[in-house]
This record gives sequence, structure tokens and C-alpha cells, in this order.
Amino acid sequence: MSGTDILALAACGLVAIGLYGVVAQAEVLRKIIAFNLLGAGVFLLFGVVARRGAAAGLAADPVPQAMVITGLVVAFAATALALVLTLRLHQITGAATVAEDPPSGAAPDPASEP
Amino acid sequence: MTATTPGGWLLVLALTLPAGAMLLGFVAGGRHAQRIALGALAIWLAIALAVALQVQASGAPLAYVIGGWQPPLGMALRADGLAAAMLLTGAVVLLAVALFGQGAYDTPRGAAETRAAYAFWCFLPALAAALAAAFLGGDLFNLFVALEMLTFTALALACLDGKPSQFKSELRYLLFALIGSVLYLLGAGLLYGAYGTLDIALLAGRTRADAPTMVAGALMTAGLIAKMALFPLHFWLPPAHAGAPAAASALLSGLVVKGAFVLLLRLWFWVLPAPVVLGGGTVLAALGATAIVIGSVVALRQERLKLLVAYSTVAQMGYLFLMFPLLAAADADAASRAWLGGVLQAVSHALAKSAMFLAAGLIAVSLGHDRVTSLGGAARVMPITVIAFALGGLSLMGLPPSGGFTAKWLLLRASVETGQWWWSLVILTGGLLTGGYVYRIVAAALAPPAPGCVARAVPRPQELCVLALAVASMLLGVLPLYALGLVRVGAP
Amino acid sequence: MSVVIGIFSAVCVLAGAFFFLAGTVGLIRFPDTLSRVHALTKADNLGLGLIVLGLLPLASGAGVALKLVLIWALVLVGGATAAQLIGAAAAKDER
Amino acid sequence: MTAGLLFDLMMALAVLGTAAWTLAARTQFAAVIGFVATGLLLSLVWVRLGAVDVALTEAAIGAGATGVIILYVVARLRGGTAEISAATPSRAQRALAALLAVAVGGVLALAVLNLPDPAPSLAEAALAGSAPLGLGNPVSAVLMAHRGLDTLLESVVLVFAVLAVWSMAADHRWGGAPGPVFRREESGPLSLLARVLPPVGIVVGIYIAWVGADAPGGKFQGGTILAAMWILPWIAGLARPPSITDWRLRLMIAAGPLTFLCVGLAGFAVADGFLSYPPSFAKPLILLIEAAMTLSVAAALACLIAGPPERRLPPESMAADRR
Repeated sequence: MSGTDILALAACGLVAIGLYGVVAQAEVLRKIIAFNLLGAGVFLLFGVVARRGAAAGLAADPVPQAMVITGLVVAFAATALALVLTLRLHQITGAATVAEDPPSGAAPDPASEP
Repeated sequence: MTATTPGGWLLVLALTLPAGAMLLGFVAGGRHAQRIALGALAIWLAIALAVALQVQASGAPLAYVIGGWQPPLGMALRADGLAAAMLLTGAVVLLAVALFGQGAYDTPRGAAETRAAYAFWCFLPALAAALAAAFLGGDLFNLFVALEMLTFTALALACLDGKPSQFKSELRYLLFALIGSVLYLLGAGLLYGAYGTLDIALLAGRTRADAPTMVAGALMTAGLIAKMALFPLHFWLPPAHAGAPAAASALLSGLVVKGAFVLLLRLWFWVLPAPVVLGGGTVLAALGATAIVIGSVVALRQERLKLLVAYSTVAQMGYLFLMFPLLAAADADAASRAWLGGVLQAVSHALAKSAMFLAAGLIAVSLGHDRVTSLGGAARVMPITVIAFALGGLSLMGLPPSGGFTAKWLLLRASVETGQWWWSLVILTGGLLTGGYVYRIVAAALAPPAPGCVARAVPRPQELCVLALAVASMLLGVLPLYALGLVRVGAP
Repeated sequence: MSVVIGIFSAVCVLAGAFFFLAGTVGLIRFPDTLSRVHALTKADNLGLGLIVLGLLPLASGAGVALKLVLIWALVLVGGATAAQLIGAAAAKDER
Repeated sequence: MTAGLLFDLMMALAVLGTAAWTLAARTQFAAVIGFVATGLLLSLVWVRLGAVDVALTEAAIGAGATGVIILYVVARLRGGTAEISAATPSRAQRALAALLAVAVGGVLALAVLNLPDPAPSLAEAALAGSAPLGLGNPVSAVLMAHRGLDTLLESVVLVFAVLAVWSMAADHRWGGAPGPVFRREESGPLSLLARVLPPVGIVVGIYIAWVGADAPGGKFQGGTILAAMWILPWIAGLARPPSITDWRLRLMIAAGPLTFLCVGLAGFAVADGFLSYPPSFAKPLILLIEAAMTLSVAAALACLIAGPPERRLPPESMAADRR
């Protein structure tokens, strides 16, 4: 087993940890953190793929590296958006989870819209 | 080897024009954003039409190699019949929704910029750019970026009203969509590791049925069906789509979910090896069949018009999955019919469902509520809107002469011809249940107004936009067969 | 000559690593926020300083050496400010 | 060789350990700290993987900027314990989630360890493709030329995100400056830092963006540092951010993708088509795009971190109110 294989297993572990956190935690904020761990695991997998493709004197294949840089920026934007929505939800309703409301609030009243 | 075809530059234009319009509208703001968006969407429709005609005329997919860099190092844009048909559908729906949106999101001359109007007029061309990227993209990673463009746009459009009740269901939607994207990306990473490219044309026919490919396929499929709200991952959709303002609901249910659908088709019928498709297709179709039955039954029991229409989306998306096992069948004619039927279902649902959501929005504005039991009098105040709703409903049911009929008939025939007759039972049951909930609405709207019910008239131009969409979904059913041949260009 | 430089670098970097270790032990073992911050910033600033000092003779040119010193200076400024802010917040909490 | 193996093993265990600790942390604050620690360890892992560009981006954006915005929201969420405990999944549900996670992780491991050997790679092609562009860093060449469409769309996505974040504002706050109001601090460490650091930080940020053409670095890493240097005076209350309706701010955010788009379309006229560069002008054009993108990344990141406007009125009218 090579060092890259060990890091590949770490990527798989990170994906599993992130996935568990996203599913099993209640607070949205913790879900968002877990989502980022999941994303980090996915990017790490790209890193392992890049490292395996080291050739022509380069330490790693540049194409997956470029994809990760693009992906990191997109993931940051997604996180920012999710956090703003979390904060606004909390400011307006005081909620910190996305659990179903009690039945009375389950059907949003669209009557007031344009 | 991909080569740029004549007319390939149209694909570049289809992607850059709405993106540029969004950026310009973003900077200019206010009334300018509105005019830029309307102008850009009109030109975009012309471009989409030109792409469709070119594909139809040449009988071969269009392609454009970006920057002259050949895949696998570079990337290509491609438009086969599927992409051209979806692009055209997107352009028609977006332009109709934009014209409809002039009612609610108009910024009069001299008026200050408002939040909702600014966001609406920036995100319409944004959605056009996202759809163009998703339909034309030839590279699986580039399609990931397109998926995220779709997610951000959809989320912002859904929150347009700024209603507190909306934030929770939209946040839930966002979490689902983001996890879906990440799973998709994970699969793409594995595919790159296995084949050293993410170009769809290069992957096609090259993939092996080994562990990395199978796992990648499973992860990407899971991510995409979460975004498409296939049973049992459907529960985020109805509140998220029903709570959005009418113009946004129409776009979310009509177009946004179709972006993920096109990606799923690309994955299954271009990238994954045939044995996987054969086995997995039946699983997907079984989930789709469950979605058809459960979505329709739940829709039948809804008290609110918009929620009813949203549950109907869950059911209608189910039909799209019936094509998967049929396409893998040995009978080439039947497979070709299933392909045409499936794509037509996506197109006709986009047109019909956006018409129905816009109609539901107008009804809610006019009556001040959208309780199904007290829609009485609606047909008197706004006959055009109710007719449009009913026409859309006919297409969903699959009654002739609608686009939905052609689609469902083709799927039905293909399922009998391939010996998988059980799917035809699902199609028929779904049609009956759909008839049930559409009848419920139309009958309630035709009833005399309840005493004390005050219904306001709605602007005629808005009603006509809705009618145009509904009529378009009907016209699809009377199109001559050679026009439908477009969808077959470059089919798997 | 190069042997002397090598020994000098190794001693400095090892000493720096020791200070980092000490700072981290302090972070974990000390009872309250103020003493933890105290242990961390002091020890880490010194540790990083020693590591930079050890790496300086190995730098390939004046530009690289300047960058190394700049890194140390920036960490020093950032660490000092953060420590002050954390300390102020901790003091406010106690009151 | 074994020392390297041991180091990789330690790094892997440290990353997994901090990640698990992040999930188990008792408070949200502790969870964020765990997340940032995981991110910093990951950037070391990226160096081990030979991807220094990614290591910089991970440290700047993955751990740094993401950590900052999460922390900023944690500080503003209060209470809701009853709701949280009501929504917490039951023991059986959590066991099911764990089973799912382990299954996905296991299957994934199986797939990764079965990737073909020798691995397919585009390294050679990318290296050959970056020489004619005059770029010494093949990652930059892939980002700017071979996969330029990704980067173009990504920069457009950043504008989408800024607009989406703004559109979450309350209606009556439209036209305000991004983010909450910070009290002006005349003295104190933060105020001192906000005065002393930006001149140095701006130079460092521009340097990192500039050096990206030939060495690890680039617009995203440099832009993040510039964004931090812009936000610092806002937080210290020393400078007011511009109003979100100010066209200059909007142009700053959109300048990068607009420049990229224009240069790309100009390729139709002066080169081989969309997003191709004329051979003799490739490097200056790429540097032009990089410069505009650095500015836009900095502005967009700053706006994403600040969030939607929370002041009642734009600064000018606030002054008018007081009079």
C-alpha cells in the first residue's frame, strides 16, 4: 500500500463522516459544516486521482487540480448561500432546523402573493 | 475526435448571450435589467430555433470545440436532437414567463429599483445561461458547474417573495440540491480516475463494467435523482415549488428539474456500459412507477391548488423514468419509440406544467386564496386562465390531441412491444388519477361563485401568456411526425 | 562550511518545533482562556521565528529570504491581534 | 520511503480524527474550530499530493473564508434547544445513517483501490499545451485555456451567488450596504490591525495573483487575501462598504466574467474562435483576464462574507436623516 492509497482511504473516510453528519445531525448549521467535510472528501479524491496521474515531470495531473480549484470556489459560494438562508430563517422565525413544521404550518398560504 | 460543425458558433452564442445579459443587467439594475432580460430572452429564442433547424436540416448533432482545444484536454459544446429540443422548450417557457412577469415585476420609468424585480430580471437570463450550459455541455465536470448554476438560480427565484414561511422549505431544497451535486461530483472524480477524461463523447463506448464505473454511476444517479425529486427523495419538492411565487414555480417545475433529467440521460445512455443500463433501468422505472401512483394519489387529496400542481410534478417526473428499461431493450424500433416518448414527455410536461402553475397563480391572485374547495366563480372572471389550466391538464392526462398523449402513447406502445407490459398499466392508472385531480379543479372552477366571494379580474396579457404555453403543449400533439424526428438526431 | 550551516539549521528548526510542542501542551493543559492564549502565542511566535531563522541560510536567494521573514512578521502581527481580541472577549465574559 | 508512508498515515488519521471530532463537538463554535483545523490539515495533505495550487486555495477558501462565514453565523444564532432536540433523529435513525455512511465509504474505497494502474493522465498533454501560451504553471494554463469555459462559468456562478445572497435581504433594506453595522473603534488592536495590515496584505494578494502564471498561486488565492484586506476596515468600522445599488460595486463584481466573456468572444475575430487566444498575444490577454478576475473575486468574496444588507438605509440617506 502506497502513501497515495492511504490518502485515498482518508478521502473515503471523510466522505463517510460528512455523509453521516449531513443525514444524522439536526441543526442546519451542523449540516452545512458536514456538507463541507463531505465536499472536502470529494475534492481529496480528485487530489488522489491527480497524484496517481503524475507524469511528464509534474508531481500531479494538472487537470483534476484545476477542477478542484473551480469546485472549491463553487462550494464556498454554495456554503455562503446556505448560511445566509439559515441566518434569515433564524432571524425571522427563530428556527435552527429544517424539520417539518407542525401540520398547521405545513401548507404555506400562497394567497398573498402577486 | 470532435470537430466544430457548421453552425457550431450558435452553441457558443446560446450560452454566452444570456450569461452576458445577466451580467449587464446585474450592473445596470432597475428598469435596464428588465429591458436587457426581455431583449436577451427574445434573441435567445431565435438562437434556440436556429439550433433546432440546423440540427433538423443536417440530421447530425452540432458541435463546437472551445478554443480549438480538442477533448480530452479541452472541452466541446454539443447539440443533438435532445439538447436542441430542450433548449427550444426552455426558450419558449422562459420568454412566456418573462412576459407574464412584467405584470408583477415591472419597474416603471423613474421608479426606484426594488429587490424582487431586480432579482427576477437578473435571474431569468441566468436561468437561460444555466439551462444552455446543462443541455449543451459535453464534459461531465462542466455539467457539474451547470448544475450548481441551476441550483443557485432556482433557489433565488423560489425565495423571490421573501416570505418567512418559504425559507424553511427552500433551505431544505438547497441542502438536497447541494448534496446531490456533491455526489455527482464524486462520481465524476472516479470516472476521471478510471478513464482520464470526462468528455461524454470520448467516454461513450469506452467504459467498462468494473467497480469504479459502477460506483461512479450509482453515486451520480443518486445525486441526480435527488435533484429530480424521484420517489423516495421527493418530499422536498412540493413545499418548495408550491410556496414560490407563480412565475418561479413555473420555471422550477417546468425547467429546472429537466436540467438534471438531461444529465441523467447523458450518463445512462452515453457514459455507462450497456449491462449496467439493462439492470439498473428497471429499478429506476419501478421507482418512477411508484412516484406516478403516489404523487397522483396525494395530489388528488390536496386542499391547496398550488400544492396539488406541485404533487402532480412528482407524478409526471415519474413517467420520465419509464423510458430507461424500454431503451435498453433489444427491439430497436421500440427503443427508438421509447426515446421519442420520454423526451416528448419532458417537453410537453415543461410547457403544460408551467402553464398550470401560472394559471394557479392568477387564480390565487384573483380569488385571494387557492383552496380547491372554493374555486367557484373562477371560470366566469377568467375563462381564458381556466381553459389554459384545463388544456395543460389534458396534456398531463395524456388525452389526444396533446403532446402528453403522443408521449404517453409512444411509451405505452414501446412497453407492450418490448414485452414489459406492466409499465403500460402504470401509464393508464396514472392517466386516470391525473384525470381525477384535473377534473376536481376544473369542476370547482366552473361552479357558481359562493355567496360573498369577490373575484378580481386579472390582466389580459398575463392570461394570454398562460394560454400560449398551454396551446403550445397541445400543438406538440399535432406536429407532423418529421418534426419530431428532431429528437431522434444523435439518439443513443 | 555547509556542514556548519546544516547543523545550525537543524538545531534551529528542532528548537522551533520544541516550542510549538510546548505551546500546544500549554493550550491543552492550562486552566483558563488567558493563560492558554498566553502559552500559545508566545511559544508559537518564538517557535516560528526559530524555524524561519533555521531556514534562512538554506534560502536560494534574497527574495526567498525576505518572504520567509515577511511570513514570520505577518504571523506575529496576526497572532498578537488575535490574542488581544480573544483576551478582551474573555475578560468581558468574566465580568 | 517508509518515513513518507508514516507521515501520510499520520496525516490521514489526523484529518479523520478532527473531522469526527467536528461532528461530535458539543457546541457549534467548537464544531467550526474543528472544521477549520480539518481544512488546514487538508492543505498539508494537498502539498503531500503535489498540488500546491490546491493547497493554497484550500487554506484560503476551503478553510479560511468558509470558516469565517460559518463562525460569523454561529455568533448570531441563538437558542432553539427545544426545537433542536425535537428534530434530532432517534437512535435507530442515526444507526441507519451510520450504516449508509459506512456502506458508501466502503464501496467508494473498493472503487478507488480498483482504479486502473498505470493511471490515465493528461499531465503530458497539459504541459505541452501550456508552453505555447507562455505560462509556466500548467494548472493556470488548464484553468485559463484548456478548461477556460469552466473558469468562465465559475466566475459567473460567483455573481449568481452574490445576487442570490443580496436577494435574501428584507425589502426595506434594499439599497443598504452589505452586512451588519459595525461600531467604529478608534483605538484597540483591531483598529490598529485594520490600519497597518491592508497595505502589506494588498501587496501580498496582488503578488500571489500575479505569480500564478508561472508558480503556485492565482486569482482565487490572491483575491481571497484582497477580500480579507477589504473587509478588515469594515469590521473595525473604519470604512463604510458601498451600497449594493452602487453601480461601481456591481461593476467590480461583474468585471472579471465580463472581461473573460469579451476576450473569449473576440477570439472569433482575432483567433481560432471562442476562448482561443492569438498566439503572440496569449499571455498579455490571460494576464488581463486574471487581473479583472482577481478584482472580481475579491469583491464577490467580500460581499458573500458580509451577507445581505442589514442597515436600514444607505449611508447617504442615514446622514440626511440625522440632519
